Amino acid sequence: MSATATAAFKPFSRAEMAQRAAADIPEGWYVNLGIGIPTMISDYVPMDREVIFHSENGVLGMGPAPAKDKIEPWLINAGKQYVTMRAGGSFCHHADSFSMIRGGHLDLCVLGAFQVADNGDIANWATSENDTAPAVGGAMDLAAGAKRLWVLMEHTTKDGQSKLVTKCSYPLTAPGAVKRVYTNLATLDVTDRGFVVLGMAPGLSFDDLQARTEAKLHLPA
Amino acid sequence: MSATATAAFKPFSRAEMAQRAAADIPEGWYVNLGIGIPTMISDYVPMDREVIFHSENGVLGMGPAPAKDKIEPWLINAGKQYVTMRAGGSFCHHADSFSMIRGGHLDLCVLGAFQVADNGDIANWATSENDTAPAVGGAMDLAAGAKRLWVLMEHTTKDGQSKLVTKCSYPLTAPGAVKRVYTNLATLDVTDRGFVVLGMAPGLSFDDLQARTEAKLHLPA
Amino acid sequence: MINKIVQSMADTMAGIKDGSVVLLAGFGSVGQPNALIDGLIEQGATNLTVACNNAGAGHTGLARLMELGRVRRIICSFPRSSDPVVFETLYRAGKIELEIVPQGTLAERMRAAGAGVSAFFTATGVGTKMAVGKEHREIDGRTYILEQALKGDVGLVEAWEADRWGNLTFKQAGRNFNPVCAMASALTLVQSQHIRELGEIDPDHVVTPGIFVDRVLHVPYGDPSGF
Amino acid sequence: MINKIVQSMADTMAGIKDGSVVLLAGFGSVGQPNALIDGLIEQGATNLTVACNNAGAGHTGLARLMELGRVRRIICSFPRSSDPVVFETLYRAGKIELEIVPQGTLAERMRAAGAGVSAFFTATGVGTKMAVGKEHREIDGRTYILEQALKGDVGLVEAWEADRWGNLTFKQAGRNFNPVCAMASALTLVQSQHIRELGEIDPDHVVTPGIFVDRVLHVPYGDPSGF
Repeated sequence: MSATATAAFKPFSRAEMAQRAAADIPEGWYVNLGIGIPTMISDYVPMDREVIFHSENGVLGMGPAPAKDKIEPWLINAGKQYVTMRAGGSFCHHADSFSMIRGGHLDLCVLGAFQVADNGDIANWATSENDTAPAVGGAMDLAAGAKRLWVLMEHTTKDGQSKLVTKCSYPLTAPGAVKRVYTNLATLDVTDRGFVVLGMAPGLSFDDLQARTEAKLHLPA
Repeated sequence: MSATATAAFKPFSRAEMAQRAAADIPEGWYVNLGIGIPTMISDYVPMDREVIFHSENGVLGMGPAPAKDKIEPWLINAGKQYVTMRAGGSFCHHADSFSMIRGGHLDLCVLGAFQVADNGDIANWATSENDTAPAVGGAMDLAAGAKRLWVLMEHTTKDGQSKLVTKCSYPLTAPGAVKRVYTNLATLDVTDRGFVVLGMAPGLSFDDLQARTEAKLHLPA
Repeated sequence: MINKIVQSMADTMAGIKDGSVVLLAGFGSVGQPNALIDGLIEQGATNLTVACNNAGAGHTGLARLMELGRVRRIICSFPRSSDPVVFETLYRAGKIELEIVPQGTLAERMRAAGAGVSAFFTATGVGTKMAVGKEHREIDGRTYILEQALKGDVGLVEAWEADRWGNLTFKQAGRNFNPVCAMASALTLVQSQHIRELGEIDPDHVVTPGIFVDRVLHVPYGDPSGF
Repeated sequence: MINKIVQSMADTMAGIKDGSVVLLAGFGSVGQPNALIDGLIEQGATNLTVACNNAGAGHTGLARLMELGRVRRIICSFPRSSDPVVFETLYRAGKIELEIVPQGTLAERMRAAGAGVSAFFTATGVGTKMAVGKEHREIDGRTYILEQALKGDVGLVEAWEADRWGNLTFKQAGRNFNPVCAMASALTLVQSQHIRELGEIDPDHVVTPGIFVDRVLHVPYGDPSGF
């Protein structure tokens, strides 16, 4: 699928993608942010809108990255970056931490992905059935366990392939799990009808977006 | 089975039964004592022989009963008696406490019983198949989970029925679990051969003991 | 600002529906949320299933709730008590259903519900009446039975300290079933002896994190007694 | 007097057999018992199965143990790292077996082993490669797969504080897999930054009670680094 000629448009930057997702998270949610771009979301949630960030390695109530001279060596997130702890945070062991995930206690998880299908399937851990040593980490637990799964990713691969597909060609992380996708081109809900476009990058038309998307897109009902 | 005429003998008192069991517990064991006579065992383990007593309600490292003016209202054992905590003790929640039991971490549990069979079956929670509201508590967890199960009980019922039987007539707590029995008449191991008599009350002969016991008794090989 | 601390018993109990499964923590009266049970009595929900280690004593608390005919079914390990007259009378009259569960299986079933484990194999109860009708399986040479997760619609919990995010600590043996009732329940209601400022509880010492807690009521009742 | 504190690495490692299943705690290098891994390298046991979240980095620690050909099989969730060259070389050469397990399933399988749960049903991995060959079951309208307990012959643990009964605390995110490795292993070996007098650790703050611990070695190594 190559893009048809379109008028000039301005894709969302990664920061804007994170910002858009952050704006949709209400106060009081317990949220796990996957490694990579999703981690940026917390930078755009103001401290006075209390959202409680969870990390798989037993950290609940993370704050922003520490100043370089305030690093606590035992305080890292699942991406193995130094973080801080907010007042009201707590530590627990790995089985307790994954109880929060697997027991359905997280309001939201945001992951990156290789592909999302219009039935909500997500593929984000291996790029081939024969990956030499695929690394799954906590992705399957998060995708299967959180109350809501959102995906934050580029709309297309570097060579222009749509990452929103009718069927994932890569190994699944979880079937039917994704509820919403934020890309550099659009925000989309995954519904019974498939992908419903909630918003687009400035200057982009619905037809432009469809041209860049393998899966069929829908307008809100 | 009624007792045959025998020479005078002196049954062990409850305190002596507890004392005999206590003498057989080596330092370093993690031990759960059931409600009733077994609880008395801890009184006969000297404080300098460190045995770590566990109670189902999340108490590990119990010490003796407190003086009346030293009662801590939140510090009770599974029998709902006030206890003390030794230095080195710890509290945990019920699922963690039963992980210790069910995960095979207790070296020993000592329970009371209605009946013990010579294959190690124990019946200690209900006296009829149609008990109106039988109360099992943690008995089945302890019987199935501890590394060793000992029983401390009278040798016979009040009306002279043997409590060491060939087959339990009461509902089982666990099959094949009991390793040793301390009664007011004898100490017995449960082996592949059945009950093996390790010791008897002063003045009692093996034949006297057999006469009071439904199950067949054996002498040590 | 997140604030799970509520100001009245009516606010604490809001929304409990008839037919709910209520997980009730406590072991005897230690760590037992007596004020919340009274609140539930007042609130009025009926046709309840109550899971609790014991089945009430005397004529107060859980026994009172049963006496009022509000409990359809009780799931417990130890229905005997110093004064079990209410339970026994109802049970003999066929007015209450009883499911007896070994104490460790009861705690583990709640923990499983909170942890996303729908069912698990345990050796407890194998070869006994508890195993009748349950799936048996031999694993590595030992026989196990399959037990199901036990989810609560409502969990009633007693804490020693709580903050506005719902973080909890417990006092000594008052911990008992409280953490598993909290994690297994869709709506977890807490009475706490002390309310702490956010951050006052050391993050390494939080026992039940606020993610498992919905509402906290300050009930500084003093010592447990009367078990 | 119970004294689980040992004085030398040799005493700590005594008795580890070839072919052992080793549960190795830590998440990156935080809460990872590096000194004990070095001790295991020195001790010499081989043909090991190692369960750990990661599969080692660089040429030290677990990576070194693998490089020496001592690890037959690795069970982990995330074999990638900043420098996974040792693992990847061995894996491509077919010299090491890999079992990939979702991180939560890995933690839960260890916890299950410690808690006497031989197997459990979880929704994680359903509909993926992880579910292939596993028993599926629908419970209350959702599909689950059966996962088995993961027992260790040996558990390697890093604690912040320990006493002579083996009670442990952990520092911040250093807790991670340590408590479940401790409870799941037949022989649990601990390196601890601090040794406390018995009774110094508040009974309400003990995280891993001594019942899950066999030997403690004092290793005041300072800060983790290099993950």
